[in-house]
Amino acid sequence: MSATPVSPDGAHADGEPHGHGDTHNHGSMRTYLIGFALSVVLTAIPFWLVMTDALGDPTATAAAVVIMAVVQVLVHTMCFLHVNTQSEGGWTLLAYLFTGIILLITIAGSLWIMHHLNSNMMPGLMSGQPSSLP
Amino acid sequence: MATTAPTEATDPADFYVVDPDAHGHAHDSPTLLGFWIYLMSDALIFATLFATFGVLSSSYAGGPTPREIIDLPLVAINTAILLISSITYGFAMLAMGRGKLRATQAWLLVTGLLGAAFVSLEIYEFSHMIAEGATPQRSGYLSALFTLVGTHGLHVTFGIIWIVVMLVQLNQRGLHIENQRRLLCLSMFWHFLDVVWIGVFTFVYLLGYIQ
Amino acid sequence: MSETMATGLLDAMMQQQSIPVPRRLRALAILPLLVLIAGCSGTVLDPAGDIARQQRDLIYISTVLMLLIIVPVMILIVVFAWRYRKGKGGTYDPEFHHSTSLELVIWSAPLLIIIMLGALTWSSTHLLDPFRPLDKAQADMNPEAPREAPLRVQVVSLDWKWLFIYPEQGIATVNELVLPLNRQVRFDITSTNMMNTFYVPTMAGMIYAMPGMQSTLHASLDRPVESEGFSANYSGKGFSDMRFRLRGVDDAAFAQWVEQARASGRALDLAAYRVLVRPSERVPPEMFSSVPGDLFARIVERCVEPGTRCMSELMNHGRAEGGHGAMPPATPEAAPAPGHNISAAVPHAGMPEAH
Amino acid sequence: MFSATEPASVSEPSTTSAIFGRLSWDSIPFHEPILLGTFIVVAVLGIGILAAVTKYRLWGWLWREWLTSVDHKKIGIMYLILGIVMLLRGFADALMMRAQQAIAVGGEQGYLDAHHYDQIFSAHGTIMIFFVAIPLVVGITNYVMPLQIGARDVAFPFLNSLSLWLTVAGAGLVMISLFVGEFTTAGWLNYVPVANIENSPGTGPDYYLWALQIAGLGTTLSAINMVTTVIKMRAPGMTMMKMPVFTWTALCSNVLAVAIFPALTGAFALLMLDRYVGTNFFTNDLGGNAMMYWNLVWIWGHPEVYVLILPVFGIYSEITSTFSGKRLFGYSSMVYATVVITILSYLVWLHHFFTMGSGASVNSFFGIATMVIAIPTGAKIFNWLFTMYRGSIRFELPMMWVVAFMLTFTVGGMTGVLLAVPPADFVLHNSLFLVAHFHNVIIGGVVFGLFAGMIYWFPKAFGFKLDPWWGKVGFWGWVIGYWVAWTPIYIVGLMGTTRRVRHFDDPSMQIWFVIAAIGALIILIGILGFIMSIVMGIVKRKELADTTGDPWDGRTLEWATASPPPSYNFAFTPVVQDLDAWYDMKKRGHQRPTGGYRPIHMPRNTGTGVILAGIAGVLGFAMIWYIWWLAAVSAVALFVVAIGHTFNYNRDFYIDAADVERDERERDRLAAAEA
Repeated sequence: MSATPVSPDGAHADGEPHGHGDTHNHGSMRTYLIGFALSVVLTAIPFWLVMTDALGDPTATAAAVVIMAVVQVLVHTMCFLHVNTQSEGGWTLLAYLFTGIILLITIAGSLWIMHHLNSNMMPGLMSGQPSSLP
Repeated sequence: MATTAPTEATDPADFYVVDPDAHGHAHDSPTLLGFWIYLMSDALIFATLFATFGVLSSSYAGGPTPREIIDLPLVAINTAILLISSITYGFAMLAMGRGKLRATQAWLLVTGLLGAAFVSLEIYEFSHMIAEGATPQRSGYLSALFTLVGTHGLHVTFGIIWIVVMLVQLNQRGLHIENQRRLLCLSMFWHFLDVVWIGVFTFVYLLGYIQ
Repeated sequence: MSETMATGLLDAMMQQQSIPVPRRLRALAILPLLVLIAGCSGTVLDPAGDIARQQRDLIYISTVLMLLIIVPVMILIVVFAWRYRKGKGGTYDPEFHHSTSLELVIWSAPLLIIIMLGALTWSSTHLLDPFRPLDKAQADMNPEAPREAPLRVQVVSLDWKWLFIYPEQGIATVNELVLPLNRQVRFDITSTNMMNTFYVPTMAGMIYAMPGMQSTLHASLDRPVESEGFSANYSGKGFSDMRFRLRGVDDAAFAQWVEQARASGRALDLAAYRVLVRPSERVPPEMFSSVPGDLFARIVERCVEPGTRCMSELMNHGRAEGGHGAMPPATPEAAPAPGHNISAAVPHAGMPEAH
Repeated sequence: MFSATEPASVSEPSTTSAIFGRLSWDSIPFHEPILLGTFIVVAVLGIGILAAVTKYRLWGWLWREWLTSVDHKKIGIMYLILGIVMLLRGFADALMMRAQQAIAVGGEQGYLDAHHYDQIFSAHGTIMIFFVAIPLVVGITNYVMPLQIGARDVAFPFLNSLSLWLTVAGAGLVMISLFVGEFTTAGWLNYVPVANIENSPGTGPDYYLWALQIAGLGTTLSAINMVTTVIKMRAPGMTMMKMPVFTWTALCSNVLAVAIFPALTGAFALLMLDRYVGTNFFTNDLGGNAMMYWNLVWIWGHPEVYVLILPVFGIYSEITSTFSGKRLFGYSSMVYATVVITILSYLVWLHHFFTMGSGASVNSFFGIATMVIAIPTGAKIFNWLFTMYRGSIRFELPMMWVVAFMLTFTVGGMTGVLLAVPPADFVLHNSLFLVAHFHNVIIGGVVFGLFAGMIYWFPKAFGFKLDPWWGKVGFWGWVIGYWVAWTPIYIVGLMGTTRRVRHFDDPSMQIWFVIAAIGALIILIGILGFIMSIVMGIVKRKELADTTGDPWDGRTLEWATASPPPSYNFAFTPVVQDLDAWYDMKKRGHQRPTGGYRPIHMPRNTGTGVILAGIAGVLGFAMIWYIWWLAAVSAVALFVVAIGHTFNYNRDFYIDAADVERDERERDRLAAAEA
């Protein structure tokens, strides 16, 4: 419909190969299999940890589970969603990072605010939280 | 270059693309990027639901607690199904890349069936919980749980419908460039749902269970 | 107002160290807001309590700080717009579109103001936190010194009127708040249904009154006032007239008023509360001679009606089931007020009071 | 708990309720003279318009040229028409509130009871933000941005049409609520607990939720579309740092919209579940948490201000630069400032509920974060200031708006920073001071800029300028009216008066509200002046005509093409070499090709957008009134039409080279005739 961004010398600004259109983003058998294998491991371990209580400490288990979830999200992003610096001239990666930041702000910010509201105003009700009275 | 004085003789080619072919522009569709941005926006809807779930995650209001309602083996099976459906969708994409229509369709069908199995198990899980009195109306915690997990399930359902539509369209027109683009979008959608599910099984089920 | 003058004012302010601000400065601060004429009658600008006074002074200081940059900018806008209008003599330099030094000024001038304001914000927000007792600073410096306990007032926003419970005096009022002068008051605030804010502009800032929550506000009055308080947060049909009378009186008058309430003979029992909690508008002030000691706690915990379970009880159930197991049952605290509990049949849950 | 109002009389299931849900003759306010009068006026006008369209056989033209159009220029114009029509409705609400507050003092209760007054202030805020400000901003972006980047259309033309009609469907539901049922009484963000089913069992909050979910979907889709357009459709040579400032601000604004609307959609969806299914997200009992609703809507709410004002900052930048005859001072710092604001604006939402009691640390963090936004915003003001410096300023109407904006907005910025100081906010929160502050920023910032933009680009869209005399009436009406209307509100705010109050006890207040009401009437003159400037512009279009396509000696690419631009925007795609591309081209001795035209690939019109949005509107109406069968039917229809649309592969066509050549020759002929 219209031209892509082209730098003055006529080359594509976003460094995409010519003529291939937009259907180059298939990944390869290798990336899919690696991604799948890693995901299986990263799913099995947390389930095993929780179901057998292997660590014996809820906090440690929770930390391990969350870390593995984060790693697995990254694995999926790279191996299945093929987000990298090349795809769409890096815009998908930029959008992904921006969304990640906004997502963290939304969730962490909400939890932070609501935790303070609750602990300030339900002093007798929160889990052993004393009121914020200094 | 801003300071150069106007030259006497100027050529329209200095100002416009007079011969588009010479520039060799590929027809670069914005669809994939646009769909990606849509997915990012969808991810933020899930962020809202996750935040709400986090805030309400201990609002049992005297109702059932996570340990009383979570059936971890069932969740593990469901997780496995969804994960396998990711790789089968990947195989469909690889088949498409090689231009193999039948294989693409077959892998899509497998993916769709796995998706249907996932949704069925989720419906079973929900109906079981409701039968035990753990309804979405019972407490803030349950409202948030049903909504977050249900929204994901709804997305998977849409994915299945989309797969069905794509199977029909592949039958009609084969690996048309437009169909390829749609399959790529659907691929992102399907893998995206798997990413969301990682959050769901981690925060709702596993962390809920050890809370 | 020129920049040098404004800087001079800032210096004056810095020497002053903190509030109160000199009268001259106040007038200058309000000038651009065109409030000079209204300045004396405005309740926010005419406080009768220490907290409200500090808040007002903060408004003045911040305004002056910002005017340091706003005024020159506004003057420049007018000057440039006039001087560089087409064909009227101002130098035309179409290539003037970048100047590193100028950009440095552009970014750093607001930055400096914001740093000052930010520091002011950080300290004042902690100092004027409604949850913070007024004599906290002295208490920290000299923990042994005898302190007068604050007067406790429990505030409940109902649809659409205010209930004030004086737990130590064992009385309650509707839509009338009477406070002794020069004594710290601790308000514990909740609501039955809607979200409101408890707001007395002459005394202190506002804080939300929310169902199932207990918020706290510390304040004091230091001169006799007849004033009004209201909800600042829209809460439905009767919101506009959800007002209460505030009177600041000396100790003797306060004691006398308490006696008068005690003699009024109407008890705020369950039946009276049920009537009170029904939505109503424009309710005239009322008095109650006695009030159950646990009424406020039960309103917060949403278990006034016999047979309903209190929130803390429900939560402890959840926790006990949830795996921690070791959570002790809520410890009933002695009700600070004389009088009976609202329903002896219902087990008493933990009082949501801070210590 | 006792509820505020009597529960809805849920009648026994009957044939009527099976067919009409809770809709009945009682839902239509025959007994309320004001509403009935309004209804009759609207109905007569509507029938008149429909009759005229029928008489002059315009239905086909309307359908082919407008309703089904996917041309970004026509869609932009339709957005603007929607915004201006809804401005009249929202302003009527404002006048009613001003009149009520000016009258209702002491023993006098005024002419509006709480039920109506509460609906009016809720509707005023909802309409002004969602159906005036957003459509106007989106409309200008839609029209101008693709032209500025030298594109033929937006990235997804069909989606653009769908977005427009979804917004219209949402606006339609709000308008219907005036005559069938009621609008919400819970404020412009439909706050809980007022909007909980126990407290508001009527249709008001449901109208609100459905209207905004449908319109919000449109806004989100539109934002995705615009972001993709800027990224993918720029003319060759236009690198990011050679994009016009307006395009930059439009990009940031739409990125922000993509990021925040999910929070609003989520919050509204959860409230819908509470109201329809009986979940406990925001209820008072059973573990609900109403504060979470406030948290979520303000995660959307504060950045939304920047979604609106960033593109308007872009408009000011373009206008200042054009009319000062200079390149924008500090282009790159302007861009950085915009990007910084985009991110910072997401970090400040708590300042809308400092007084809820999150404690000193949380409050100071969000307070200081809020103030920090003043730094890039201040930098922007300085940049405009130094663009004027050593310029050659032509005080045509758009530039007058810019200067008025700079003077008005700085005051609004100052009161904003004041409100960001938490202890000051403790006395000013929810007071009329706050209301005056945000009207100061939204009128003095957004609205002034939208008028400046509409006047600036009007000749581009229609080929003639607006009538300048009436334009000045509009300008002075708004500027003087603004100050007369809002200065008293600042004052009563400092006197401790809170917002959303319909009756005051203190008689000393009355004078201020009377002055404010007079100010609102002066603003009315401003609105009428603007409308008259369009009417008189049409009447005098011959003498106000512009055949050059570049009436203001512009600097960006939209001025390189004809006015109004042909459907394909540019016969040949421009090649960009410098910032202010068109100015640069003119300086280098610009020449258009005179031959060698080629067929142009264009998207085909489609009625699917209108149809989908229409069905969505019906679905909303059915859900609001509990007409379950209709809801089910329309939900299925929505699906069928949407999926059916994907089976249409025939979505584009080529404009013949001969047609392009004819259009371009005609343009040359007109320009030559002028010269």
